[in-house]
Amino acid sequence: MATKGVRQLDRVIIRFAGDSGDGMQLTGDRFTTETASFGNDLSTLPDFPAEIRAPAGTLPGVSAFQLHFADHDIMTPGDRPDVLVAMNPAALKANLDDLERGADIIVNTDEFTKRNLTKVGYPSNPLDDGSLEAYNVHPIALTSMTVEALKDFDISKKEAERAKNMFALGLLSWLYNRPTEGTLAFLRTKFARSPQIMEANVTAFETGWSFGETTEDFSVSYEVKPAQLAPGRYRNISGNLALSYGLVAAAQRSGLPLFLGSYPITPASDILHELSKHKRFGVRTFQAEDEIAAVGAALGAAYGGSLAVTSTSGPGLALKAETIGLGVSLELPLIVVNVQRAGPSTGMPTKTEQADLLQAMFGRNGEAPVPIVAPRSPADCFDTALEAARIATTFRVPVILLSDGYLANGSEPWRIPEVADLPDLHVQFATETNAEVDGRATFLPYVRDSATLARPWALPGTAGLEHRIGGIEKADRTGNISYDPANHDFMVRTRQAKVDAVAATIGPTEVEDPSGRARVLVLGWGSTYGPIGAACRRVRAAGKDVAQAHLRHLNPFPADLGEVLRRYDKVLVPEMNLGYGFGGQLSMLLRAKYLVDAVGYNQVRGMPFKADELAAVITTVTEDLP
Amino acid sequence: MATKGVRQLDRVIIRFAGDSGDGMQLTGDRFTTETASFGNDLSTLPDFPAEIRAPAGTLPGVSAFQLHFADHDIMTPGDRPDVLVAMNPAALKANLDDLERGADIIVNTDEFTKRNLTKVGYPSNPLDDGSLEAYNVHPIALTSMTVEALKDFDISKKEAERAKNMFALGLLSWLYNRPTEGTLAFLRTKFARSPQIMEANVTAFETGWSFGETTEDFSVSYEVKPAQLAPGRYRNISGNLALSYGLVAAAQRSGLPLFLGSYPITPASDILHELSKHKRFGVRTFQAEDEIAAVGAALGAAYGGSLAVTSTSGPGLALKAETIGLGVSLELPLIVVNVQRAGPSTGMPTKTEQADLLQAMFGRNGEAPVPIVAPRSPADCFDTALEAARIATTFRVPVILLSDGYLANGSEPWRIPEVADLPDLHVQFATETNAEVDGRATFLPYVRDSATLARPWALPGTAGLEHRIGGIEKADRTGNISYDPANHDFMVRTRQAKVDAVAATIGPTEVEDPSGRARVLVLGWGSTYGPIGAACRRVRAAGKDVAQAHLRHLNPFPADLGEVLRRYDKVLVPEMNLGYGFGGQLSMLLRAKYLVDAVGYNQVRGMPFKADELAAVITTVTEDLP
Amino acid sequence: MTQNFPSLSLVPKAREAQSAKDFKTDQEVRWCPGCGDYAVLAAVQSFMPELGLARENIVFVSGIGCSSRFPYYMDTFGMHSIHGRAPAIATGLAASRQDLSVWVVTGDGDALSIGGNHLIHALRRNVNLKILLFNNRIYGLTKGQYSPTSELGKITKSTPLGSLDSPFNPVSLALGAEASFVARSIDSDRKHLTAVLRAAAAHRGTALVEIYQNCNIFNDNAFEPLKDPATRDEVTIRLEHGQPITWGAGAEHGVVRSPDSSLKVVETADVPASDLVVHDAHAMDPSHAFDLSRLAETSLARTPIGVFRDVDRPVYDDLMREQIDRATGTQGGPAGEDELTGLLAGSDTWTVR
Amino acid sequence: MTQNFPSLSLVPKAREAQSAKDFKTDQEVRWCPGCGDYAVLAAVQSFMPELGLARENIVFVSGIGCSSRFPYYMDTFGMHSIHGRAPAIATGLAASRQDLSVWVVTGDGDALSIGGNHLIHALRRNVNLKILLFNNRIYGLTKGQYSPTSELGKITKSTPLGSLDSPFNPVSLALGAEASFVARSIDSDRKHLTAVLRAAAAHRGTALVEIYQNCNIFNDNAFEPLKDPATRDEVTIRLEHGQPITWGAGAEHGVVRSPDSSLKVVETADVPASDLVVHDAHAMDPSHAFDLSRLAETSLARTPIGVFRDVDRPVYDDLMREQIDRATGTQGGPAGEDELTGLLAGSDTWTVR
Ligand SMILES: Cc1ncc(C[n+]2csc(CCOP(=O)(O)OP(=O)(O)O)c2C)c(N)n1
Ligand SMILES: Cc1ncc(C[n+]2csc(CCOP(=O)(O)OP(=O)(O)O)c2C)c(N)n1
Ligand code: SF4
Ligand code: SF4
Ligand SMILES: [Mg+2]
Ligand SMILES: [Mg+2]
Repeated sequence: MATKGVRQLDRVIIRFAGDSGDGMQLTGDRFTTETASFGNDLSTLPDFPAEIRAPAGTLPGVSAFQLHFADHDIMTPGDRPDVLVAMNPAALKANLDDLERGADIIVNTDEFTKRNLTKVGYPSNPLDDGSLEAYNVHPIALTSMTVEALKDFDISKKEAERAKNMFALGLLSWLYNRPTEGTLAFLRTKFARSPQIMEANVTAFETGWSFGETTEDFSVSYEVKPAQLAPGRYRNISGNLALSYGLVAAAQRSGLPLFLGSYPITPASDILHELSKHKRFGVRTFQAEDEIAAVGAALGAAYGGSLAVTSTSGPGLALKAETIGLGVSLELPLIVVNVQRAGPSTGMPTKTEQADLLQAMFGRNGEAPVPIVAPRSPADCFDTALEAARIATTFRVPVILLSDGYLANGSEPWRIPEVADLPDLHVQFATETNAEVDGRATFLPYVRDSATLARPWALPGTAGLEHRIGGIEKADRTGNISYDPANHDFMVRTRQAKVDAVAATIGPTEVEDPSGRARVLVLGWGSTYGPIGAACRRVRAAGKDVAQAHLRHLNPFPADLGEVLRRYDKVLVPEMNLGYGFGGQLSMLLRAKYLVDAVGYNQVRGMPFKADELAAVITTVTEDLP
Repeated sequence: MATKGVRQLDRVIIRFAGDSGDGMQLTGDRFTTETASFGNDLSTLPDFPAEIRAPAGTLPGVSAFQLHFADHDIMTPGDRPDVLVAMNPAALKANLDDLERGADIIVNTDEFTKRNLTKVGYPSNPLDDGSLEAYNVHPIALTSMTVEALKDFDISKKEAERAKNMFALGLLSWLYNRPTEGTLAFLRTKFARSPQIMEANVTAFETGWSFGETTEDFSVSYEVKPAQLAPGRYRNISGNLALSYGLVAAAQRSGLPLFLGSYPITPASDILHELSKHKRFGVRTFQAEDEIAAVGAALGAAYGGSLAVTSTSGPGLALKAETIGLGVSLELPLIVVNVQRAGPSTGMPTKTEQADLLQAMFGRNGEAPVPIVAPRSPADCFDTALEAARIATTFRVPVILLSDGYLANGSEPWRIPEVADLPDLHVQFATETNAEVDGRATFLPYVRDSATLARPWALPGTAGLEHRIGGIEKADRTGNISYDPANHDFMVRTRQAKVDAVAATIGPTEVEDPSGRARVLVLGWGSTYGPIGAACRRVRAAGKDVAQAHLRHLNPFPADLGEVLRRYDKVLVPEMNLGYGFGGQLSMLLRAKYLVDAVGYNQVRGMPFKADELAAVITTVTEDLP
Repeated sequence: MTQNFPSLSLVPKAREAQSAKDFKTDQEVRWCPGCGDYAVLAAVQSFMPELGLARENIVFVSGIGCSSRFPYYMDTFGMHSIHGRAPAIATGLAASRQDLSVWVVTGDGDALSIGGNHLIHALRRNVNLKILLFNNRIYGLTKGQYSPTSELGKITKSTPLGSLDSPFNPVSLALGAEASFVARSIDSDRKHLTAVLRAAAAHRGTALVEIYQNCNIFNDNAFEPLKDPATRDEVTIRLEHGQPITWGAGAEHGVVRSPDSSLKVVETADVPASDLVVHDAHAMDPSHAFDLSRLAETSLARTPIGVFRDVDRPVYDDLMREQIDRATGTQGGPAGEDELTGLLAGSDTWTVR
Repeated sequence: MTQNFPSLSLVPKAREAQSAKDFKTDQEVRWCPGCGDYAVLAAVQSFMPELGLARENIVFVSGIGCSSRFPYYMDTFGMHSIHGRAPAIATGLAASRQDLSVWVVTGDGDALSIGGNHLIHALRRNVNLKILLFNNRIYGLTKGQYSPTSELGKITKSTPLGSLDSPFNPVSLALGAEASFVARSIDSDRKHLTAVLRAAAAHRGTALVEIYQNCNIFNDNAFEPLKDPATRDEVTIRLEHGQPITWGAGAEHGVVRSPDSSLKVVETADVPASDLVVHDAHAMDPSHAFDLSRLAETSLARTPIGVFRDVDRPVYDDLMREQIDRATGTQGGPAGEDELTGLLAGSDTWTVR
């Protein structure tokens, strides 16, 4: 068959949407992998309901996967899809509002039955009633064409129908000239145990590809050239995977065995799943009876000398509060990974939010300060995990790492680091007595390192270092129980001072201000990095000046942060939280600490910010300056 | 016997100190009751170790009770005792530093044995070595005199010795001309089951009294006239008792049955103990298996229409976080009493602190705002409980009440209110459908009152109002599960707006500024009211101007607070917490909210501030003004 | 249709006859097609009218999990709470409201993992709750991790090399926790399930009903031996009070007591009928029920279903009410304003004029 | 003096002979004079040398309560953690450190109230832990509220009219939770307690030892019938594996099995010796041990002590280690830097030049 013409594009945003049972996440994943291996820059946004399979054909049952890919460096999964693949009327209805006029819509006409239309409240068929006029609609009988293509296979009709996502993937792969070997190899492995199903899927995929070449509906196909990223070897990676790898790497770089205590919870469970595979690396994973036991076991392992981690989401962090407080009092290293989701309470488990910052800061009884770090992008989860491990082991303190649902499931290209280039995290365990008491060499568990204020990490099994620690207030140096007023005051101050001392080990705030003339600083943390960055680019492209800085360290802040903030006439802090009436959770901390009139831009919609929207906000702030 | 001369005093501070087993708390309690019934104003401070009976004669085993009483209105248990009763060397050593030179020290010489002195590290006997020269020491063989007095009783030596605290009480009662009938009646009831012991105690008490009259060591006795408090009927009351009574009263004034779900924890347990006595008032108390079950059961009872309460201390509040978040999402009334103690972790369970404010504000996943109130004095716990009940039932929201260890166990005179004068707290349950859906009258659980934003409280058992609620995000009005982005944003904002709406129902900030010329405002919350007030009096007495305001409502703040703060050149916020490096927990909220440079004065010593110390700080701040 | 349940005598009766339809809400049921939860929902909805209770006096409280969505589908009062805490919440409700029929819906993870403590304490207290434990031996909602009832060596997302911990036997655990009523049934056996629900409703105190439930997405066919017509008679032991314990198509298997007290499986033909153990659900000593619970094999090679234990013992909320009634009854009704005045004043007062 | 404990073969041995004194710390013991905790502490300190373990490889982990102060008095490694969580913390420690002997000290409130879930899950998993549960049937540290082992109707600070909930029988609960080792002893019987500690130490997996402990301040003489020379022989049933279960000064009481499987108390003189139930601590089926647990009366009119059950079943930490050894062993030691590089890269990479 003659290949059609190829048109060049610099970027495309595609959204796959269908029923929970339609395999949209898989389709999106595969398309992403193809795109990654082609060398585009990319960013993804899976978006699915909390139900495993919500009722077929309903709005709550729609599962979607969005992918933004480009020939240049991009920062977000995109605001508005250029192409929507809608597997049924519900998928069309749920996503239409996000499309710009002129967007392409590929619909599976087979599902546009009277019954399905009624289910989602379409009074008439939008494919016929002219309501989609503004769009470029490609009506395709995806299901029946798939079934037709598979009619010679010895599989049930249901099984044949299920392959329609591969037909769609084949079509899209053709449309954007994606490499296909990876997907074919993937299908062969995935369905290795049922060769009929495997062949059916391969055939569906290939039929979809051929359909693209043949049909008149698509007159050209598109190409998006590989992106000129920094040289190196790349892979596509999601946040939860990057975080898991970061922990494995931290274990190896520290020489400590990795121990994960966890209780499944969306969207953190994949960290447990991933780490449970890595027994080759000596990783121990413990699925506990609840979150309290999970963090308890991790603390026990930390006491025993493991690089101890517990992973959870908001409700689980609440449950772990008391034990994290014990960790603060015991001064043991512990990494607490909190993959934030929309709250309060059960909230919207599969949707993202950044509303646990203040919980992480203050959600424990008494004054129990812990360092807090947050990754800015899926791949950055790797580095942030290493940083959390560094702080925890150096300062002997629980560290909270705040990821979120978007980072967890979203993905982007990652330049694979050289292991030897990763930070050296080796720790020094106590091996000797460190004091003399009544003329006898003795080990005192609360004698501190003068720089870090860390106390010794003395492992059970070290002869001569037998000692007892506990959650009751303890005397300085000896660690014995003490109710002495002055000692308590001193210990509370010391634990705070130790956390504050982390600031001396982190770099200054990095501000991006290409023109050097910006009067407005946009400051963020966590997963808003992409949208804020993209928005700033747009604002600058429109000829305005704006500076951007993004915090990895939320507690303590970089030492120079106050000074940086004061350099600007206005500080804008976009956050996916409301901040309890204080204008945002980070805003609140900044205002309290630096008395800077930081202004929040706040949304809790369970979805990342749209770059466009942020650009508009930034523009307004810039223009409103006196 | 001829009565000695009587000298008038305007105020006295006495501290009883002894071994945990010496009955110092009882002795203090009795002396307080005598003093109360005499009509003095008073304020008490019990201070005891976490161990039930720490080893005899050791410093950690010292248990103390301080009482300040006066012929005028006083605000604190006093900084430095005028009289120390020291039952053993440990009690002397542990308390000596708190005495002003010239203070009276009554010591039990029988306990100043070589062995006991060594136990606490006295190289020589302080009673002999001149080290107490600066004080007025009264060495009395309390134990042997008691044993001697009881030699004819058919009780063991140990039992006789145990009565020495009554000997001491008798002596002190003589010294300050306290009425004794109450104590005698008390002893008769307490030991009703063992008449020998009862008589022994009565005899010891009377012998102590007579000893005072006889001994040459005391040449005069003292009198502190009754205080001219506001007219009314008074009783002495501790914070936990007042709080319990406040809850019983709130139940009666609201017409709701009271339900307490609790798990014992120091210093909150007495609320459970007290309420468990009041079955006559229909009070149900449920000792749960843990704090999570305790708050869960309370929430269940709230759903069923009870005035539901859970009581705990810091570590328990941490455990309740997730369930409180559910309460926020369900929008049900719930009172969470947190009697703060020194933390973090187990901390110092019997010592006071104010370090759970930020935990109360932010210690839950997602944005889960709750109103917060705090009593300022033991008696004020009564009113604050009523206020918590008012807010919870009016706004259908969990309310956190922050008491602390000092308020819980400290006591003061309380003007007994007329029940009819207490606020009317009657609530309106939903009884009818409130919407029309598809032409059918329907009950929608999340339709709101336009003023309070409260949703209807529709009790199981109300026909036609069947509905389902849950912790997943819910659609406005219907309460059905909803993952709609705009709805979530709306609901998060609405829950915050509802809490903010409480501000419209509370009075303006009350500022005490007698001269009207103050440039410094001292702002506090909770149990620091007494020391701050006393300090301000001293500062004013020294001719300086200072204003004082004290917050009962920590969330939301009174609507005029920002304006009030801005009226002053300096705002000083003394708190018994450090504020995580933000200058104090309340300070932090004020700074963030109002961008006012509130300055903290912070201590975490497990003890209330001393008025003297605060006065010095305030004076310095006043003098440092430009 | 409606029966008399003395255990529910404090709960108001329905004014009109009810049908299953009356218990259905307008909410779309959001379980996977084919999920066993549908069958249980249908069974409960059809059973409810039998109770003859005012619908508004029935409350379903659940935790979190697929099964815990249950309350949204019951047109009664309902609360979908948080993970593991439903027994605690329901305890507060039941202990403060004698006029309600309170049901708890929970899963194997919800009830036995995070909620284990609340469950055993509810059983110990014997609060008036009916607890339906949907056991699919997997975490459904979080997409397939092993649960405390998964078999040892189970390969799941979180245990790619197989799980390391032996499961609970929920019936044994409940009996160890002093449960006064414990039963087991199967999602697919509507008749049996209904009979068990009936017995649970008739029990005053906490009733735990374990329901084997198929999760066709993450643990499909977990209970197939009990469902497959080819095997089910061979492996299912239907316990009936007062009847000898036998099973098999021709009742050819039975149990006798071996000297070490455990039960020995025999062929009924080989032993005198009088040797066969007769089921006594009302035995005060839980030993018998416990022995029966141990007949179950995790592999389902043998599984007793039905009511293991059903005995009367003091009920927490009844005792609580009695204490209050006694306190308030002695002086004619609960204390009023005067008595409150007295309470506030206490015994040591003084007056300032 | 030191014995051979194959269960502890992975724990390094002491280099020198030890005595009880070696296990005492310099900390003042802060229990009330007369508290039963002193006796247990002394028994444990004198027993420890028998294990012959390097002191630094022994860890005591406790929760919160009077009893939980225990670790401060043992000159080993130790952690006084938070209320109820010691089994969870100890699980993480034991599962990550095969070379340690890990002991948990807990109270009836700590283990059975707030910590109930961790306890039953530790038992189910069979982690290598020795759990000493000091049961004084009261909350000591918080000054005397009733606990989950207090008898029904108990009058305490929080239950002035009597408690409303029937207690747990900790042995029954543990058996219902699949415990592989359960025993009971008494603070005052040093010899018996030591024997039970020895058996617990010899057990691989979780061992639960319930120790009746007198709280002379808030629940004095709670176990007096078992201690008073006038009554103790009459009410204490000393279980010994392989021996007929008899008690009384002249072994005049015994038990036979009644047809409903519960145990019937008889006079030994009245029945043939062969009818007397013989104790089998190693029976795989827990029914026998459960039956014995039910012989206990809350009133202490009859109380079995000793080892109820002691069987081998898979040990969580052993299995975990095996999985890791298998994974790392196949390719000679755990994965190194190269393999990490491979992991990070995965299978789909591309290169930008
Ligand atoms: C505090 C908390 N931890 C974890 C979760 C995540 N979570 C939701 S349901 C569930 C387990 C579900 O298993 P099960 O109770 O067996 O119910 P099923 O879905 O199988 O019916 C978990 C771990 C949560 N919602 N809350
Ligand atoms: C989270 C938490 N809740 C409650 C407490 C208070 N508390 C301390 S010990 C204890 C119970 C002690 O009883 P038990 O475990 O039987 O130990 P005992 O003192 O009797 O030895 C309680 C409720 C606490 N320390 N932490
Ligand atoms: S995941 Fe399993 S349990 Fe959950 S709804 Fe689907 S089939 Fe049912
Ligand atoms: S209160 Fe009881 S258990 Fe606690 S130390 Fe005193 S006697 Fe022992
Ligand atoms: Mg399940
Ligand atoms: Mg106890």
